[in-house]
Amino acid sequence: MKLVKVYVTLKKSVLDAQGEAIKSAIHSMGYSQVADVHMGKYFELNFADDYADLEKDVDAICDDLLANPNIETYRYEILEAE
Amino acid sequence: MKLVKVYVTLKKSVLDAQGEAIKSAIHSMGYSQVADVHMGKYFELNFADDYADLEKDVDAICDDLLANPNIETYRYEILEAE
Amino acid sequence: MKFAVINFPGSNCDMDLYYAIRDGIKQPVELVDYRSESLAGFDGVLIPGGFSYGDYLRSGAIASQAPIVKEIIRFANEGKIVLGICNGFQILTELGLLPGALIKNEKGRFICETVALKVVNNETAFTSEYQANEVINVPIAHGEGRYYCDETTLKELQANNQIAFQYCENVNGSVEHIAGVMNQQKNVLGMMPHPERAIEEILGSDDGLKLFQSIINYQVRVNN
Amino acid sequence: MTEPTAKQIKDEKLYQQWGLTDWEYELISAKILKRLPNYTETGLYSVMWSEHCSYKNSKKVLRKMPNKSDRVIAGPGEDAGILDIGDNQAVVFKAESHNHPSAVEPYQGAATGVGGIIRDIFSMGAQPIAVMNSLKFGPLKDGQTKHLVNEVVAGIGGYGNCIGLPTVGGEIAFEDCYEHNPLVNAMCVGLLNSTDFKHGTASGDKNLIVYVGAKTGRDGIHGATFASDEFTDTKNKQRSAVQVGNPFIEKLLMDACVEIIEKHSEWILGIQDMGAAGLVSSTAEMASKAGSGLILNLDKVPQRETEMSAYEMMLSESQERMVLCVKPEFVEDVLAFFENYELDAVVIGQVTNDKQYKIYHLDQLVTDIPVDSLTEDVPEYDREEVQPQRMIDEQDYHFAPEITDLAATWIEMLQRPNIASKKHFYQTYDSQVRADTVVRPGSDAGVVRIRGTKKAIAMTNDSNSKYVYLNPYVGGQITVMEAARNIVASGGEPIGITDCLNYGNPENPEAFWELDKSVEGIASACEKINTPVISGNVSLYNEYNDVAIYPSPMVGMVGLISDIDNVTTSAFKDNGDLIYLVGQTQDDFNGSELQMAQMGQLKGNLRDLDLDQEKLNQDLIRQAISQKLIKSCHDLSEGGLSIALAKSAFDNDFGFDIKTKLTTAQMFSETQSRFLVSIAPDKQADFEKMLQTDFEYLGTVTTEPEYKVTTATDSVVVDGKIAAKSWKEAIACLMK
Ligand SMILES: Nc1ncnc2c1ncn2[C@@H]1O[C@H](COP(=O)(O)OP(=O)(O)O)[C@@H](O)[C@H]1O
Ligand SMILES: [Mg+2]
Repeated sequence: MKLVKVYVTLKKSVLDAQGEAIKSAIHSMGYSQVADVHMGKYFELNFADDYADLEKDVDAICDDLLANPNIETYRYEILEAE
Repeated sequence: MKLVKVYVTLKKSVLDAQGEAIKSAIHSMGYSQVADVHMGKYFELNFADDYADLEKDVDAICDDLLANPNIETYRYEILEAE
Repeated sequence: MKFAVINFPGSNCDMDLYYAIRDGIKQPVELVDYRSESLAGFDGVLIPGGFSYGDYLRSGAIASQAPIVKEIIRFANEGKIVLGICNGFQILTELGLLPGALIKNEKGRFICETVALKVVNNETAFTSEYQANEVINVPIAHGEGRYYCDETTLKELQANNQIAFQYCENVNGSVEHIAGVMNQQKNVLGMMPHPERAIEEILGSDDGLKLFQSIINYQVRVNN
Repeated sequence: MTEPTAKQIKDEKLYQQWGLTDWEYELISAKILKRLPNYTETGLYSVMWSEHCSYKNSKKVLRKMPNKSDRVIAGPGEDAGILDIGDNQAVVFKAESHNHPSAVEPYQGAATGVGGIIRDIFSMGAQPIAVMNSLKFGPLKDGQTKHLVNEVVAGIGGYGNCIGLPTVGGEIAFEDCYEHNPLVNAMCVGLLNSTDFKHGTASGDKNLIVYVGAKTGRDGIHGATFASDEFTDTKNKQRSAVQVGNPFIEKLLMDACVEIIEKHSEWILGIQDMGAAGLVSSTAEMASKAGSGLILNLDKVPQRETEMSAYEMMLSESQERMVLCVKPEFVEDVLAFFENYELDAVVIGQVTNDKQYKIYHLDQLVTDIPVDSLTEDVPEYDREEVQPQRMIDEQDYHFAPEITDLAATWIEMLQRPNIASKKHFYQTYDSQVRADTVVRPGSDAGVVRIRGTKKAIAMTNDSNSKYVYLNPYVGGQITVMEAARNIVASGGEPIGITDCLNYGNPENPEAFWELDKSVEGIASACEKINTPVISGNVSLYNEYNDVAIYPSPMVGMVGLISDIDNVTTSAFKDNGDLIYLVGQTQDDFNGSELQMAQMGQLKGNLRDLDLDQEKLNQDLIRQAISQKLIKSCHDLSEGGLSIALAKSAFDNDFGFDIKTKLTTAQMFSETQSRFLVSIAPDKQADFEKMLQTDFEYLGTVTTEPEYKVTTATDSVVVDGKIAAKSWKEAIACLMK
């Protein structure tokens, strides 16, 4: 089994409304040294081991489903699943 | 600057309805070899460098805000921000 | 009986609740700002529905860090009446004043509809005006209203009669159809349905009125 | 990036990429400025002179619409129109399209469409009380369209639910022509508790310009020209124009603006939202309207990104921002007021009396142009128009349906996406927040009561582009009258409309003819029933690879219900009630849903609409409602009588037993000006006596969900449970 970890984040230029709200909550909790907060999505996908073209398919799944290319970017890492 | 990456995932015992829905969407796209999908949250926090007790504060921020201990767990890594 | 309706940034059912108290059961009521540090002088605290902080991060998570919550916790621990509706319920679970959590609806979508609820426990400060097992019609409007708790917690809830309301039909996939639960002492109630939207026939139902009347009657009994 | 010089812009004709023509550029440099505009200035002209901001192609047509009545307090020209509803109260409303942004990024496009129209309402000082929407998509066949629909619906709900305004009505239609060019129109209605309001003006030398709300980023730069640009495959890649909404901030902004205008009116001279073409459009319009000039200092503008150019800041369409004009002696109060709401508020400029528009950035004067040249000097175009050839060719065609099995056709029609229940979508909208909604989506118009009074506001969004395609003039009239029938059937008096005019490329003479004639149709209908057009929006260039959408005007109508006891819904109420069809039925099948079902295309002309008859029927229904003669009322629209009957029966699981003179096919005719009503048996004599128009007694409401129908040609019994299930589940089934 392969474990693919996908990280989807907003493009730098896109407003991160949640990150902003979380940042001010963290400040109001007293941690004023937090300079910046960004929020994204995290996925873990398990793939069968004998997978032919894993990267190509992960790219397609990310492009078409997990990330919205208008506003988000993604990266991923492929690991051996325990 | 320190960059803290936080990963929040649902506890195994909590049903991951979104993960399930994404899995069936992936299957209907034709990638039937995807065995399992889990969805979580991903945060990037930037901290000032001269931070006294970084880990303690990150723990507190995660416990009190970023994760709900009833249903979620978290882990994080501390990196040097570029 | 004097009520406080807590106003968090983004709360949007605060006025609905305010009017339900003022016009529905004709009791004194005030909006209390989330930055306020005192609930002195109030007999009941109401946490309204809506989208505090836009429901960002998790519904209710950011509100549970606001200055007023210390007071709400004190108030609850003193055995006084605390009612959280919809987002208010989510805030109460985030605060740990109620067990469990509210997660995304089973079908993943927001649902606005008037649903049938069963009054499971009618011997509480919030439900005494209802008959046991009475079925009432109350609107819901939520995207994250699926009640979740683990097995052990569920057993405790049942053993201690902490379940106040159940959905007749499980609209959102909640554990045991749970629509509203109380703390052990039963002075804190959280519920996803909106009784404050069901206090006038012209709006479709007045079945929510008895919930507020129950609170008043309970207070009268306590005071005597 | 270094900006091109003024000379480069001219020599390399860079202005063309921004949508300015050679002639327009010449006009700006030779006549208006008498010098070459620099990079920032050229950008300002290109966006302010776009169709979206200037209406340069449509202005002449728009003037045909009536905009006066005894109730009108403000009409076109403000952020939204205002109508007096008595007791020192007024209703404020407007609709706006967000078609292109929604095609590119459906969730955010739809969400920011809702956010934008809400700002137009509270910038008038009104408390928004409800929102609605009108959506058009391609057929629900492929995954891509379903995804688009899901995302648009989620975006509308996501914004409206979060900000806490009930979505009380709307419409969703599906036709081939919208497959690559969906329409997303949103409307907002507000209430003003005093008949004074704040104009969007910046007047008085040395008064200050205050920026409030979200920070400025590079969102949707050139969104306005983009919205007026035709769609092609290649432009689909133009993804930098995506704006992202933040309904949480807008909720704070809305509450703050409503409160500051209500409690501290004296602090503020003018207020306007930043919509299309953001900072430049809002500030230039405010100054121009007041006959003032303006100095802006962009270094003061709250910024989300670094190293933004003056051009980017002026054109950014970042959401949730407002501009205020404030007297200097109150500026500290104003800033403190917004700070208490945790909103950014800063002084970014000052009013002057020289009518110049001056912008400083990084201590340099980057723009110095006459303010009126951005708003008043825009050329107006007189476009060529010709009647579409198809109308001439198909003039005498009459579609004659064939129905061999009434029951089967009935069920089939109930399942058609344009007719089937839209609950699958609208149940994801909170329709009750604010606890004032008396009639939720699912009846004819949405109804919201005015707390503390006996009054209520009825509202509806309507369009049937199939009719407009076949005959723009009659189709335009029908659009207004269908909206009016919805209001009337709900117990209201129609008092005014807003519109979104969604059309193809105005440079195409046939498309322009469609625009012109349908507006004439809208205007004539509005005149007939005294519903002025008090606001609206134009969206042209709705084409994909040169194929235009149907001409698609959307009418948003508002009605006043003076006594809340008159609120009427379409659902049958009691067993034994008598059912009547009011109005005359003819063979009107061109443009009908039955034609689409049987023929798969639209063809033929429409019969002229008799406006006198239409008005008479509406007046009679209103009279019957106010005399408490009617228990349910439903207007007849797509699918005709059979569909209206079934829909009236569904809510309370009733059946009916009727006999009609109509033929079986006429059960689906879409003749205008008709209503289906039910009354209590003891009201029969009074009702028939007052009904001075064509009507037919059909039969009775029954308890068993069985539809027993005898037409002139057939007799059937339809199982109401199956009918209801077909109608209720069709959409959810298609969306799987
Ligand atoms: N189709 C129309 N019918 C009537 N009025 C219109 C129409 N289109 C635009 N208007 C009016 O023109 C003015 C400018 O509209 P618009 O540019 O859409 O407003 P905004 O500046 O808020 O985007 C508004 O007052 C609007 O009501
Ligand atoms: Mg505007």
